[in-house]
Amino acid sequence: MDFILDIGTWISLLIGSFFLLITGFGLLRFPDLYTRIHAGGMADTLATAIICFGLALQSGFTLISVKLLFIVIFVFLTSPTATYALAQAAFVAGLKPKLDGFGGPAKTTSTNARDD
Amino acid sequence: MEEFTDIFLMLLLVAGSLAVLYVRNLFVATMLLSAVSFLMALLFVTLDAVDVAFTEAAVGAGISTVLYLGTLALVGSNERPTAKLSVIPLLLSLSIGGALVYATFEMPTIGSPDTPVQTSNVTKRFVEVSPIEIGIPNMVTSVLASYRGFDTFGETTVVFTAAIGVLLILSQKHIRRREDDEEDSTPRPAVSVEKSHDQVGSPHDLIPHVVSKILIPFIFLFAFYVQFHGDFGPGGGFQAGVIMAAGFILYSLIFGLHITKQILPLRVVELFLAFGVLLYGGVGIVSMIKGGNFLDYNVLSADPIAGQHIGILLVELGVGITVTAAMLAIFYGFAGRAQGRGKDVN
Amino acid sequence: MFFDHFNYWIVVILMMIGLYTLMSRSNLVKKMIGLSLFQISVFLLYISMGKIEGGTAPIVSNAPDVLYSNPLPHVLILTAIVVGVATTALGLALIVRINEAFGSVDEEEILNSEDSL
Amino acid sequence: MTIFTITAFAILVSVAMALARAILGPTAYDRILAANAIGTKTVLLIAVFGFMNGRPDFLDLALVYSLMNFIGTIAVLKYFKFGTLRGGLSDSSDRNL
Repeated sequence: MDFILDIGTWISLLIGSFFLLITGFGLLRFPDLYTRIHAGGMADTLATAIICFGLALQSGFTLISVKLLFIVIFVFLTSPTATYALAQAAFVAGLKPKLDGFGGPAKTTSTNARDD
Repeated sequence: MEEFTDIFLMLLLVAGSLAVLYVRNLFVATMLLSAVSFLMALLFVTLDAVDVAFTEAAVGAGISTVLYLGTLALVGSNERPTAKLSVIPLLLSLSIGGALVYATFEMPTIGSPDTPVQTSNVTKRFVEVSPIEIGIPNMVTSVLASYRGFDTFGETTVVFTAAIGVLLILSQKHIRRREDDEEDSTPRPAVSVEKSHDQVGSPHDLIPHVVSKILIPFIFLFAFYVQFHGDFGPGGGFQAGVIMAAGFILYSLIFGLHITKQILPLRVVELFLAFGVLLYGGVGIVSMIKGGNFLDYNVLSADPIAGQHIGILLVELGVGITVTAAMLAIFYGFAGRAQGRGKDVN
Repeated sequence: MFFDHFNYWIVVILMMIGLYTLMSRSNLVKKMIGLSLFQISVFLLYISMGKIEGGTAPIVSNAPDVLYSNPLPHVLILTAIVVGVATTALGLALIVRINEAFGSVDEEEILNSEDSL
Repeated sequence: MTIFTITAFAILVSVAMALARAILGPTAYDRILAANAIGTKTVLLIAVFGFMNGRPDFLDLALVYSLMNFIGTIAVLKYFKFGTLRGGLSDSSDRNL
């Protein structure tokens, strides 16, 4: 039984790490803010859920796994909200998405959104 | 293996601090400082200081970011570029740093068990005797509230005084030094206010509203948990106070300062500010009346350990109330200051 | 061993960055940020000293033969962090007032306007 | 080399990449996003560190981190949208004051 749980932890932590690395690459390599938000907001949340699931397998039904559940719920609520508010604020401020190949001009920054 | 994570973290820390030094936009510097603070708290976790990491996360990454933003909203976020490389400060800090690095070679190895810090009798007492003598598993709490109760009383008073100072400085009416200085030379915040007016009341803010409404009760519940669970795990009055204040600050950010002030007027905050310190001092006075020394909790009950529990509970409660009120008072001061510059707000 | 004193060097480097920011930048808010960096380096110094190899956080655990890190530096720094943010707030409040009185938060500009009066 | 160490390194590498994005910018929103991402990864790293050291009962810390991360992000966005921390996020009733 322990062996199966260990295997489960290995698999879920490895998948979670994979998603985290994808997040990092996405943050670095995507062309503009709106695509980067997908990396920073969505992949992160998924990785949190998967890794916490893997850790909960190790702790069993204790207070620890309840706390892990709370963390997942909390991140699940706040991280998308924060990135949503970010995207909305950026859009309102006039930051245009990069639309290569879709007819729109490839304009990434407006005058007042750039900070330096 | 674990030390490599430490080293990696410390290198990230240095990179972040250098970036803080070089960016010209103060807003960006604040963001980077908050990231540096997160990394520092992480480093505290790896160095076994969970209580400190708790505090640093709540204070450094949360409250102080909000405070810097409150300041930048009032003074503008552009730093005037300095024309020349400052040679004398560079030489001075390099020479001081060089001397200190030279001195570190005489320092004991990190983590070795035979350093004076680890072998001192005080440490032995705290680590070996305190769980029996005080009866509390978290040694940090027992040292903080019982052995070093005087010191913590002093720190609480400093927080109290600082909050009073901020209120005194920022509650004054706006005075210009020169009457002829008509136009406001302060740089505006990054987004012009007129722009945001078009979007005021947009239904897209519904999501942060609803999510915060769901979260805020749990934040308060969590603050109480941290306050009263501080004897058994990381936590205590300082952390709980900051979390409690953070709940109110979130409420204020989402629903507006004036509504928060209707719920918790500044007058009430000031009362709580004083009440916490008085509660702390009162425990000391009661223990003197009962025949012990100032802040000697043993006499508070027939059983010394029960007495210690009562004393620590009350003292931590006093700290928590003062810290909550102090952080809120400081936030009110900064966030409410914009009233002095009416034309900039609307 | 090369890494025996690594924490101390990082502390010194952070302290130098903070000190240099404090001395070379004329913007007062930036000076406060430099002061915060300086503060953080001191925190790290204390906490590094309390660490013990193979130790664990100073909260009693049921496992046998546990080695606890020193709780005293943790207590000192815990209170120092909260006091630090309170004093930072005081400094920032003074900066806000200076900005209202002089219309600038730049040290040199303020000194120049003092001279011209 | 346990699975926890591997995960910790993966998280650290992605923190480094997020820090690079925070330093590179180019817009302020990118930096906010990067700082927020660093916060989320920190939460995970604390959870993993707890299991790595065999004392996983410090998960309260991770909760505080995610909470502060959220508040910090909301504060920054509010500063950016309105230039002040005073009014509500979506109403303009502070004009009445």
